[in-house]
Amino acid sequence: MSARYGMVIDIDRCTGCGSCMVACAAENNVPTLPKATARTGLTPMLVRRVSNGREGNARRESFIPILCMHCEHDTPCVEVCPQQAVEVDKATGIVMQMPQRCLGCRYCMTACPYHARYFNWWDPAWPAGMEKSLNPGVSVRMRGVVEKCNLCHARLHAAKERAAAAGKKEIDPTDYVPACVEACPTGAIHFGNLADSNDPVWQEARSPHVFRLLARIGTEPKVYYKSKEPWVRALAESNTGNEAEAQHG
Amino acid sequence: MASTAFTDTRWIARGEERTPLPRFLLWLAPWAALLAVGVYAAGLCLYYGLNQTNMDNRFAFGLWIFLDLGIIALGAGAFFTGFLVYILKRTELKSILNTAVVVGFICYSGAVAILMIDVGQPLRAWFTFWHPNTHSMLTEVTFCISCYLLVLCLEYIPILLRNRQLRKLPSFFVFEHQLHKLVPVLAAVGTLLSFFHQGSLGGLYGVLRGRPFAFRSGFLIWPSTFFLFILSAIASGPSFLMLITATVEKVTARKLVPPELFRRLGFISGVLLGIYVAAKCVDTLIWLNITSPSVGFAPWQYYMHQPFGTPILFAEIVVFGLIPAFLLTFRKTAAHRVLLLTAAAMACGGVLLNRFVLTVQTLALPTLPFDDFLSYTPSWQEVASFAAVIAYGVIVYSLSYRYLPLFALSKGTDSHVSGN
Amino acid sequence: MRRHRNAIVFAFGIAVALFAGWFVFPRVLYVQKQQPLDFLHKTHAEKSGLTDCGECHAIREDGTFAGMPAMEKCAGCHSDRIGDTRAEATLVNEYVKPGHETQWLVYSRQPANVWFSHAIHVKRVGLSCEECHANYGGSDTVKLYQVNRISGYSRDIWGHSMSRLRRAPHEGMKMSDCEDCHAKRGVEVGCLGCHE
Amino acid sequence: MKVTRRDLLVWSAGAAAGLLVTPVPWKVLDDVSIWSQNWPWIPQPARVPIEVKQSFCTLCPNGCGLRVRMAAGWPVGVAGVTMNPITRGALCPLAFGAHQLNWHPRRMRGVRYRGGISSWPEAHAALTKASEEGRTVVIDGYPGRAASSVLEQFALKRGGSYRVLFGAEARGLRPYETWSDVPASSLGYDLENAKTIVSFGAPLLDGWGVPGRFTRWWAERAAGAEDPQLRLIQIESSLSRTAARSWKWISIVEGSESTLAAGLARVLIEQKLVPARGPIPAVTVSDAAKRSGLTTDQIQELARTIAAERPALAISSDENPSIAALNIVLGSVGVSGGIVRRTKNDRYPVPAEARYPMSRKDGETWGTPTISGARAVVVDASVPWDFVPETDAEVFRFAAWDGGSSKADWLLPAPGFLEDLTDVPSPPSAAVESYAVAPALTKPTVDVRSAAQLLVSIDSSLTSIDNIIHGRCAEIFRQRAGTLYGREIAPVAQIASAEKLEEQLRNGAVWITESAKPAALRCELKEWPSLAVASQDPDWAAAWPVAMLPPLASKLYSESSLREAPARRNS
Repeated sequence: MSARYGMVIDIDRCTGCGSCMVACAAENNVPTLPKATARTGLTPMLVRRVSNGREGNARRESFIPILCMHCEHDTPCVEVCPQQAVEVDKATGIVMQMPQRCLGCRYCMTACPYHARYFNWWDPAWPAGMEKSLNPGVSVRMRGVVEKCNLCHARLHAAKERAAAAGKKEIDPTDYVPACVEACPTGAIHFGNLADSNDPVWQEARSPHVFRLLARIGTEPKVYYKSKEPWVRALAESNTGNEAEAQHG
Repeated sequence: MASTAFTDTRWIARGEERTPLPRFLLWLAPWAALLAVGVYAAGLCLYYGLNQTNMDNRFAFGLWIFLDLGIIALGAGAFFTGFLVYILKRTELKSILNTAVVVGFICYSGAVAILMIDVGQPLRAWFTFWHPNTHSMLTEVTFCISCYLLVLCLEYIPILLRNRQLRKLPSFFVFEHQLHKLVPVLAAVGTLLSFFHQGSLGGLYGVLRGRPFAFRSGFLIWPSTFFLFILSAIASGPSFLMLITATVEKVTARKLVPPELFRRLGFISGVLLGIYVAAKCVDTLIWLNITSPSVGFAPWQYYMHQPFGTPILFAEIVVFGLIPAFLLTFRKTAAHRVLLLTAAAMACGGVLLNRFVLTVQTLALPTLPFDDFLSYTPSWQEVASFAAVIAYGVIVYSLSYRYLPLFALSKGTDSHVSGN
Repeated sequence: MRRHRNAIVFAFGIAVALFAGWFVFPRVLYVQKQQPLDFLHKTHAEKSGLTDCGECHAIREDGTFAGMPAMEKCAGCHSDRIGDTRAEATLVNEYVKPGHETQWLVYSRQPANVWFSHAIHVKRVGLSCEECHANYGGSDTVKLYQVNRISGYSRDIWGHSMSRLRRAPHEGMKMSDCEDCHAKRGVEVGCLGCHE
Repeated sequence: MKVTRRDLLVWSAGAAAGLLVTPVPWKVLDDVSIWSQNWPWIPQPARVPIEVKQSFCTLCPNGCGLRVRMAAGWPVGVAGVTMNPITRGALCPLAFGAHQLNWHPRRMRGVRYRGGISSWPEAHAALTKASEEGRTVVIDGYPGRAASSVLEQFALKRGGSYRVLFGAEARGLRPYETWSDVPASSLGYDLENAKTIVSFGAPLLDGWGVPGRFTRWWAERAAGAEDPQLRLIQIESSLSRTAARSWKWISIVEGSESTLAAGLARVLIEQKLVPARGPIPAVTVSDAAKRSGLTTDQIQELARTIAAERPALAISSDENPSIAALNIVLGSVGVSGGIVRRTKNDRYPVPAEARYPMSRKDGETWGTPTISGARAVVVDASVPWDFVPETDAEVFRFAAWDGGSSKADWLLPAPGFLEDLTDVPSPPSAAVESYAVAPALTKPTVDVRSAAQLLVSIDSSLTSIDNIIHGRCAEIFRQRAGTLYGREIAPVAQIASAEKLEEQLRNGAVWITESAKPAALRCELKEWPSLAVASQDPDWAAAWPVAMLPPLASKLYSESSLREAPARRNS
């Protein structure tokens, strides 16, 4: 019963096209207005560009999609929230953010080392009529609260409901796929149950070239990354950023 | 009739001389204007949301949190003086007690007001009391600060009721008298609450596992910053009271407290600051050599981004720590009023610097290997709200000084303070 | 009298507050609204034999709940006037014939951020409709619909009792009511188990 | 009895104390919090069931298969169709937000004439009058559709001309058309069978061709591998996203692509790395080195790398004869893994009345073509907004979105995303022929007409789009070739009737022919072509004919430094 949903993201396959970002925003009713900046926008899924810091033909660049890592252990944001607006779901391992409970203190944002949490600085708004294009499964968040990736929870709801209607207790795994996973044109994002040794993602998370960001902090993120390029792994494990000139993404 | 309209002598304590009302109003006017601008700015933030500030997703805490941490540290003088007077029976500090309560009240109410603007959904802030997450340092802070603010109100009311006119109401007089008996209890409760929230404010950052710059190992559930914050707050509190009193003495050109009181406060401040500096050094060494490297962060990388180089650490520990500690503690330097006050100012500055480093530098430093070092400049709305708290403090203090017997004890006209 | 004047005035203050709080306040807080049609569940159950709630309030194939039936369903029988009540005339003339949908006021309407699956509760767990909705299907009156001026919720979410102390078992659909039932049954769902 | 101030105070104290044991403070506190969770000015999605429908994206000529989630008749989400053999479920980033385009603030909401407000009847009358008075030129940006056929019929009937504006992928094929007499619209890139792909600045991983086709292929065969099965060599002045993810990135001086291609050809021939084919370029290796900023060693090394694993296919970012000639030297034209002919017909395989491509007149550039001697110019909505012909004629510009200032006399609101029925011919870069029908899934949010619809209403003797689609479906059935990818995969030969085929096609199925016969393309090149090239559009979204990016896309691009939203298309 108890699943541990997680991802393995193949960085080598990511071309930085941003399909996952747009699909995520559309799925989760991220408002199109007002225009924000790289520091105030709502990007539960954010592809960042990194480089090996060299110049000329020796330069290599990669793209690293950053989303909530769904930390399993000592989850930084869960511990700090004063009013239980964040929790690690027992049944799925998803780190859940509840905008309706949130008071917008932003303590969780300072706690998250991945910068995967976003604050609604503005009232959400759409050009006239565009509210008809909102995804019915996801409620719109109000201004003044924190939001982040909930692993497309509306899709999990729909899958549960379909399973219940069909008289099944468990959801069909193929029925629950987050929007970013579905959107990736190169199939770089693999999603699955990390607690199920039959799941391909379980296997993949244990394959070579797999790493996690800031693994040494000890929060056991459930989003894994994979790259065959040594400089990408070196950069991710350096924690210092000095070996590679970092590009803000 | 016309002459009484411009005077308020019947509200001023008997035997006290105060500047004429028009002059007093003139003094208040700029502060009131500043307060009005700040209230307008705060209104903008409440009405339009926090997009009025320059905070952002990475710099989720800004000027306001620094302000909160700073003034709550400086406001620690209130509980600590109460603790010294009522629990440790250091009665020689009584004359500063009323000022301590007023300053504490100002600092805490100002901090709570700013917090209410700082949260995105103030209407739902009470959820913390209804659905508290007991593991969160912020819950601890919220509970303790709210309760302590209540305590401060209760401590402030007796002072308020000693106003010449209000005393005339017999029931108020009785009320005040009864309340006064409570004061030692309040002081004890306040001390307990304050120890906790001063500590929790430190813990607020110390528990941030994801921010190795702030993260500290500690004792049981409390990171070391928990204890360092208590120490630094009680070390700077008396210094801040001293500074306030000295400023009031300067502005009013009066001697309000006996000079040996300053030396007493300075000595307390100095000794505690010394202990704090020692503890801070040990903590820094443990953090740089054990805590931080164990999660893969080399200490030097915290100080490679200007202007947050090692000089800031040096300034925090030596310039604004060790030096004022010496100046405040040693009889020779402490006897010199200018040196004493300078040292007190440095001690307060040191605590503010510490709070600044913990709030701002923590957020500015990168955590992911491909992060940037960020900077942030507060918007005018943030600055104005900040300034409004200072203006509010000046106004409340000025009014209290004018109409309430803040330093009455020194003149021997008050008999209630010790509760008999 | 003079000696107790303060106490009397104080008590008077309390009395006024109590009256205002318990009797005036609910009347100010809630606005009564009229349902578009006088629909009687009992009549339909008796006359047309529609006894299964799911006949009109269906769960769709994908598990979503259809809620109020479409006018199409009503038109199945009411294509022309069956009785001679005013409501019947309204139904046929204003809804069935022009093909307009009825804007029912839903007593148990939850806000947009709540995700409640009838399929899970009814189909998988096997709860009866009455468990939460009481026997409204057997009612022969149109229940009064009251809306909270501040929150915009139906009064049935809080329950009719202002104190929430002496309310019927089915009364109230606040989050705490869901939680109580879940706790009673040992069901553990996270926040997003019921929120979207 | 006199009520004193003190009484009031005591009464208030009593009332305050009493109020605490009434619901008032607590209920108000609760309700106010609930109010803050349901602010009435924040829109919430409708409570309606979701229906999933299939269609195709017609915002650019790649025609990707879409799975559209619909609620209350409006699209609420877009995803790819995994069954579609061309895209294999992939879409470009813009598609995922395209369902919001119809409410874009810059949606054309009404007919405008020279800056003023006008109406459809007036536009109808004006075009009728103009087309009767003189020649009418019709410009199409998405040839091969049923609508294109209508546009061409109209132009030819009125003694005018029908012209086509091609995208970068098709323009890259134009040199082969000149050398082989096979129209560029019948040619394609056989990416799947190439072992080495040398891209001269073509954004292969960034919006070139059908988005899903190459990126998926590359991800499976090349991504991250030290020695990939598909070697992607990117020759580009800057580290583009394609360059960043390529197997090898060769940084050269901007604009030296054609010289470098000639230099590479020279090395290949002189060092006998390939069998001698085609002419020898005049450019020497040292010329190429000087021009491109590489060393002669680097060029020779590059030539050897290219020749090592063949078929090796060179792809230009725009029309570039020198790069096309390099393909001839490499033997990559008319072979599997090279430039192939996707159909043996030089016309559309099913009845296509349109004859294309239109030829570009000498000296005419794509940016500012001149059209002289015409009375009216009709510009279809598929033509990029910034394509403005220089003409004295009355210009009728159809567009769904207003891209800014325009010299057109008439601005006519065209159907937006999924608002009208259209068919989807083979994508311009495809190696195999395909056909699909994109049903309209949603009603227009404003009063719109497509150019073809207006022309049919002017001249009722024109075949309607619906009828052309019907005819094309019948023709596919008649030929009994290819496979239909619908709910299941079925060879056309196994489909019972033309009606069944048409029904499936109209519900989102796609028809694909068998793979092309490469031998059917033979190019003859006497001498090395000119090194001059048309200026390139550096804008990554140049292939995007729509004036507007989907709001979420433009917003997210500005909120991340992932890629700059093109300034002129920024909403």
